[in-house]
Amino acid sequence: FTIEEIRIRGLDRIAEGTVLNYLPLDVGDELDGTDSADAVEALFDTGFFDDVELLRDGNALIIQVAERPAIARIEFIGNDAIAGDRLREGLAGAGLGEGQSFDRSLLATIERELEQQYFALGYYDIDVQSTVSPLPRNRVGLRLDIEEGEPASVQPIRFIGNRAFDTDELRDRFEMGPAPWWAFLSNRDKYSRERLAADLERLRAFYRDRGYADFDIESTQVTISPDRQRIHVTVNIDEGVQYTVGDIELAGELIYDEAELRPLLAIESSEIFNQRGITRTIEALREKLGERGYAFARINPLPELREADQTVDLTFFVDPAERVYVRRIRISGNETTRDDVIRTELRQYEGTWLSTKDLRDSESRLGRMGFFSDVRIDTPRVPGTSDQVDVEVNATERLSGSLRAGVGFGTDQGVILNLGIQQDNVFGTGDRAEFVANSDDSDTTYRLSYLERNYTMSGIDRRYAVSFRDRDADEADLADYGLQTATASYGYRIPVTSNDRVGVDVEYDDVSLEFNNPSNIQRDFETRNGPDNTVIRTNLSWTRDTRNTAIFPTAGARQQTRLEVALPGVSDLEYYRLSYEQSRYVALSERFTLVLDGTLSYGDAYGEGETLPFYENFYAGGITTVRGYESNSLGPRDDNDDPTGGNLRLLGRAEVRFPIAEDSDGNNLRVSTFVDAGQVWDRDREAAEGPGDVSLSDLRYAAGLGLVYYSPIGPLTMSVARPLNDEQGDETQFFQFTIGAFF
Amino acid sequence: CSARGLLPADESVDIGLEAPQIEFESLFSMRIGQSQADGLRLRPVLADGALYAASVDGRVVALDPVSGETRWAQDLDVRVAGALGAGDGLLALGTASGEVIALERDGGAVRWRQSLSSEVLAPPAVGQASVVVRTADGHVFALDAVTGEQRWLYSRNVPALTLRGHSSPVLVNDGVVAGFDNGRLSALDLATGSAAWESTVAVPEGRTDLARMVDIDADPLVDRGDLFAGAYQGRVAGVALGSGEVAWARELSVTGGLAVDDERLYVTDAQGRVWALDRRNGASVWRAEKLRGLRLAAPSVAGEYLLVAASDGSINALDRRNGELVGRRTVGSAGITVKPLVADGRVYLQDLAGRLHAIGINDKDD
Amino acid sequence: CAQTVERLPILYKPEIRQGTLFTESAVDQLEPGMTPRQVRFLLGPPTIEDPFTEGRWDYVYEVEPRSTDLEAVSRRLTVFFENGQVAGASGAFIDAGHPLFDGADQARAQ
Amino acid sequence: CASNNDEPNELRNAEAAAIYENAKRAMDRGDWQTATQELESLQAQYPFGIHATQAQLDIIYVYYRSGDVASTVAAAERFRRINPRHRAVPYTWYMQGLALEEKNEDMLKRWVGVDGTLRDPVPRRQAFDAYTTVVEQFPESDYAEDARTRLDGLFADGARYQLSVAEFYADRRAWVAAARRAITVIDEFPGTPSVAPALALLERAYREIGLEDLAEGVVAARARGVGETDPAATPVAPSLYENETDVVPPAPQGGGNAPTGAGDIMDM
Repeated sequence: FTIEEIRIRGLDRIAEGTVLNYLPLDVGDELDGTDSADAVEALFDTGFFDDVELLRDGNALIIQVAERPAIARIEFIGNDAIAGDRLREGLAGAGLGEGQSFDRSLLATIERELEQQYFALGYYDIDVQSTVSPLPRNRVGLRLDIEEGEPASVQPIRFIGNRAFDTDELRDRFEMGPAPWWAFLSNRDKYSRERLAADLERLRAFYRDRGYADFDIESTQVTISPDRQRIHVTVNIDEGVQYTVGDIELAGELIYDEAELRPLLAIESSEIFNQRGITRTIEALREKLGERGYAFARINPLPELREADQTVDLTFFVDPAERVYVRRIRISGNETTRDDVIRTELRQYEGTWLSTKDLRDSESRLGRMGFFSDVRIDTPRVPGTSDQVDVEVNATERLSGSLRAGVGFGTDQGVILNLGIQQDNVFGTGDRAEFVANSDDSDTTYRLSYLERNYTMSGIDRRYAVSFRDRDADEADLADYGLQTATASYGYRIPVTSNDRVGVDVEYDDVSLEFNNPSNIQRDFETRNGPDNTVIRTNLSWTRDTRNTAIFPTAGARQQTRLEVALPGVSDLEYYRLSYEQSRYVALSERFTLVLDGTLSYGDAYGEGETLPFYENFYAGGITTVRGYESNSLGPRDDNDDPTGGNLRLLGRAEVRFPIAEDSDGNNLRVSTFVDAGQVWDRDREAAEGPGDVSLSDLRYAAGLGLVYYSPIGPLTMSVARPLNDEQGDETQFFQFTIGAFF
Repeated sequence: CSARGLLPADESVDIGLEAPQIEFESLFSMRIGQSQADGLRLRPVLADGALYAASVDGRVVALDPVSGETRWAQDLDVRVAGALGAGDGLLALGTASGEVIALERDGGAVRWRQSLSSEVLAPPAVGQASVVVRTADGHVFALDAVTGEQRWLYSRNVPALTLRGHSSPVLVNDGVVAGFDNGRLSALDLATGSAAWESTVAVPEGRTDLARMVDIDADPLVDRGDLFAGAYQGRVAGVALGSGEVAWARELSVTGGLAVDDERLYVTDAQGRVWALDRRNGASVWRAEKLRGLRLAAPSVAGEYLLVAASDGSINALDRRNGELVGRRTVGSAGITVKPLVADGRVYLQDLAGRLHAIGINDKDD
Repeated sequence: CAQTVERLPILYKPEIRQGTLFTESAVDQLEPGMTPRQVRFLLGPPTIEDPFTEGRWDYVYEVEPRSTDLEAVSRRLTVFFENGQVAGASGAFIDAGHPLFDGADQARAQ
Repeated sequence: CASNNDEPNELRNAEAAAIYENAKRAMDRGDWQTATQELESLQAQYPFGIHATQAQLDIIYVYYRSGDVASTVAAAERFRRINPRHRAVPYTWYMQGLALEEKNEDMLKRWVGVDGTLRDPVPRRQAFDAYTTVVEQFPESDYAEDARTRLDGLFADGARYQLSVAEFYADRRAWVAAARRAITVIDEFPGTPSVAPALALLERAYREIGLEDLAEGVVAARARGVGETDPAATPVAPSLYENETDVVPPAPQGGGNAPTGAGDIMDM
């Protein structure tokens, strides 16, 4: 019959409109057997109803439904290992949550979901009881009583058949195993199949790297004690014999001639067979081929084992596949940064063959710009072609600019009031603009600086800065004098190789001093040069930067040699300052990075000046140089026992840095254990007290824990350090930190 | 339902005992060696008039069964995991590093040693000129008793997660029956190792690896043509030794073990209950709940009593007819996990602390 | 004074590499009647497909060493198709001996 | 379970209506924060009531006005999933397009005249797809007209982006890359104002590469009128910079269900 009207009965919470939406029938349709079956099925699919019936009243279609109750609330009792809302998230993940329609079959899925979450933490002994209580308005409340029991912990791993290496050495290869007492947070002793698989892989690599070419894990047994408290893992291995490398061949289409590829081999004949050498060789060969556009080259090593004399002959078969060309370079994710600012840093052009080396250089160059939190370059194939790819550069921008006004506190600088507008990426042009007003106990500085990136097409940057500084030295525990300096500088940064840059700047410096109770050093400076001096300095710097990113780099190094010379004739004072700085980053593992910093600075007068002006002295001590010692407190002191700094400074720092939080916040926070060293000497002035001649034994050392956090309101640095060889008279400082200030 | 874990071994349960009918009297008790971890199976054996026992740190002793006086002692530099099997004039033990060692019964000299593929966590079966050893990776090795040469190897795959420990093979005439971790039994020809039959005691059910564990860790029992076996979280079954056909089976989770007399099969289950079933059809005769919550070792029949050792270091006697607890004594501080060895009125127990106890049973009323 | 700095020798300018690297040996195997797919497999993807001319692929390979010590290269090759097959070619490595060498095409290519 | 359904239907509707009222008032006040909370709580407590559908519709508008692009898109998709044949579906596509189009724009950038088209092209391409759905699947909806003009605007923006990349390569004398990008503008963005400069750039690139005959071809093409854009054809794309966003119509009130639905949703 044709439907003239549709009426729905039994609706309680669900709106009629919603039901009509899902109903495949409309007023005026012809209704026959199959349609009604589809209608019923469609309504059941919505999951809202326990029962659906189609009735006929004349030409009206009556739809009789029995609504399923909705879950009003879910309560967890007895869950201490996993918080309630984490459990709720898990359930929501499986499509169960408040507001969902409820039916008996859901109970089993709810219990299974909870068990999964607990098994993941090693609680194999869990028991879940669920009770359903009806609530008004056709809703139900769900109560889940959880008895967690004890988590099962993994016992020391057992190895059978290990003759070449003893069990402890093999256990070190495993991440899973009994947790040492101090690692109370770690879940090392929780069993997980993936982790065991990864451990077994590491074991294979361990043996394969030590010549056991046909090492084999025969079987692994995972057993649990009846009281489910202990998990035992037994690994049965057959070590086989230790192989040395026989002769090595290069076969297939080499693209280069063999002589050029031989040096890339990371494994030689008669060396102990090792997988790492083979993998590194493959990497090196792939990169070499990538430089000629063979981005999809395949290198497979074909080992032939000769049991008789325990040697392995290796043939590296090279299949370059086709040379691959770049159709288009697509840049995305750059909400503020202009497209060309990113494209300039890319060494790869469109329309030519893809060089993997260029892509890698481009990735670290973008990383070093400092205003991207993550740069990813992928090369998807152009659909329908085997020789063309697009290069997709996805750069996620970091909060590169910050309008910062606030109060900071630094143990070195006391209360810091600062107002700073700093934008690393001014309107996406890549330029860096900075206006800072910063005052603390001892210093008030105003600085305005601008760096124009890619001022010329070939990548020369231009920079200029104006700053005014008023220092009351006494407040900074230095000698008792006041210093006002006004400086202006203008210059260029010129790329001289792909990683090296030369900086050339001219700086005008106007210094005026007033002495309240000058020490002998200041007195004789004033007698010779008077309180006010102007200097025109040229600053030359050579910087080589191969870091893979600016924020917490894990590879590469940054070195800078810097020479500041006051130009004779036009400057009242004639002196120069020379410094060499280097920081090197070595990735110990994905999480741990070793940072080695070193600085050597020397300054002296030339011409008829005798010494480096005292206010240009180098200082050491404090959070930016040698932690654990009071700011600027190291080195010689003047007659009223204030540190004077010196004209020779040596600093060193070794740090192991690692993130503690895995979550997103993890990548702008690092904790580190460090050893700092440093000292300042005054070569030519007869200091009242302090190390006259330079000897490394004067170096002061300190060790401790540090923290660096790029918080939204600015960089926060903190450190606790214990001086190791402080001597009488050194002012040490255990806890130092700065927040919201520039360092 | 996920079987609840048992109480940890050290927690003792106070068991109300009305009028004890029998007295346990300690005859002698001595330390063999260091205490051992749970999950290993070190039990004493009696062979032609001498009592032999081994400890986890590799010390093997031969004692006078009555006085406990040491006849000889031998120190092997191994971690013993499954001991002792005795037969054909030799003793056999298995180590944690996958080795089997055979010693001469008189004097204890090492006859031969053989490395196998994995840990040996239960005593080898010795007899009919063979030493049959089960290893933790699901293999069964048959070695020649005289030379230790490997005659054959039979293996079954091991599920992803199994219960710690495994059962010992049981020698029958020119054959051996072995229980595996996948809940199945295999009967193997002693000469060739080929499987005469394979039968299923329990089938893994449930969603998680944990719920699907059905290890046959309790030693199967052969008695007059009948074979009995029990699986964890599975069933207890009566099987025809000849054909492997399952005569009867009952839902029961077995971690302790089995004992049998002419009418009844006694089982200690995972919850610490002791069952008596009619050996012909598995019908339950009685069930003792008194020791519930303790982890019970395999029971032994001694006269009219059924002796059950428990994880609280106690030996308990139940009346075989009705399961009444008639005697109880705490033997040592450490738990006992192996079947009591009963011989002419004396009971020998080895506890986890590496001590051997000999107990006499005297009936109150005779 | 940036312009003066621009010309300083020490200023590093990376090389510019453009177009499809086609080799003499590949061009030698070019013969009439080949399909576009075969040409592409032989020489690589065409550098320029002019929107206003049909049946013509232009290959360009250009290397400008600038501050690097690579040797400069500048190669042109034009391939003509008629109803889906190679009909002629002109430019690099197409000398008299080449089957596709045809005076007229040379003229058209100039 | 025995649902003791004593509360009459109307009482519950009244509660839902009350919450919906303060949501409406908050929207009128432009207080998007409270409006969002009210609408979200309405959907949670009365997930299937009459107001729920209306709330799901209004929340798209509220998210858009509060500038939360991701939530606007999510809310639009959720509405279409729950009410696949609802009368307001074209509206949800239109709002999705609007939110994506203005993804990287904000007052500061606009005030300084930062040209959004030289930035991340991906959101604008998604907006283009959303508007295309409105124009192709709901041609007679009252948003199709405005969507069509915005399509042209985005099309022209896309062309300008490609042209800027071509000019980038030309500035660096990478003539092959410049030529290829110019060809992209000509092939894929016909009729846009960027075609003319692209032709000039292509001609220069051909000459620099030494393909004189192709350069002549370009000159001939220009003579044939390729690249001329008759002002009538391309409507002045209502570039986003001038007009205020309140030109955007709020969610259709009482956006009842599919045209054939029985009666309007609100007076159920």
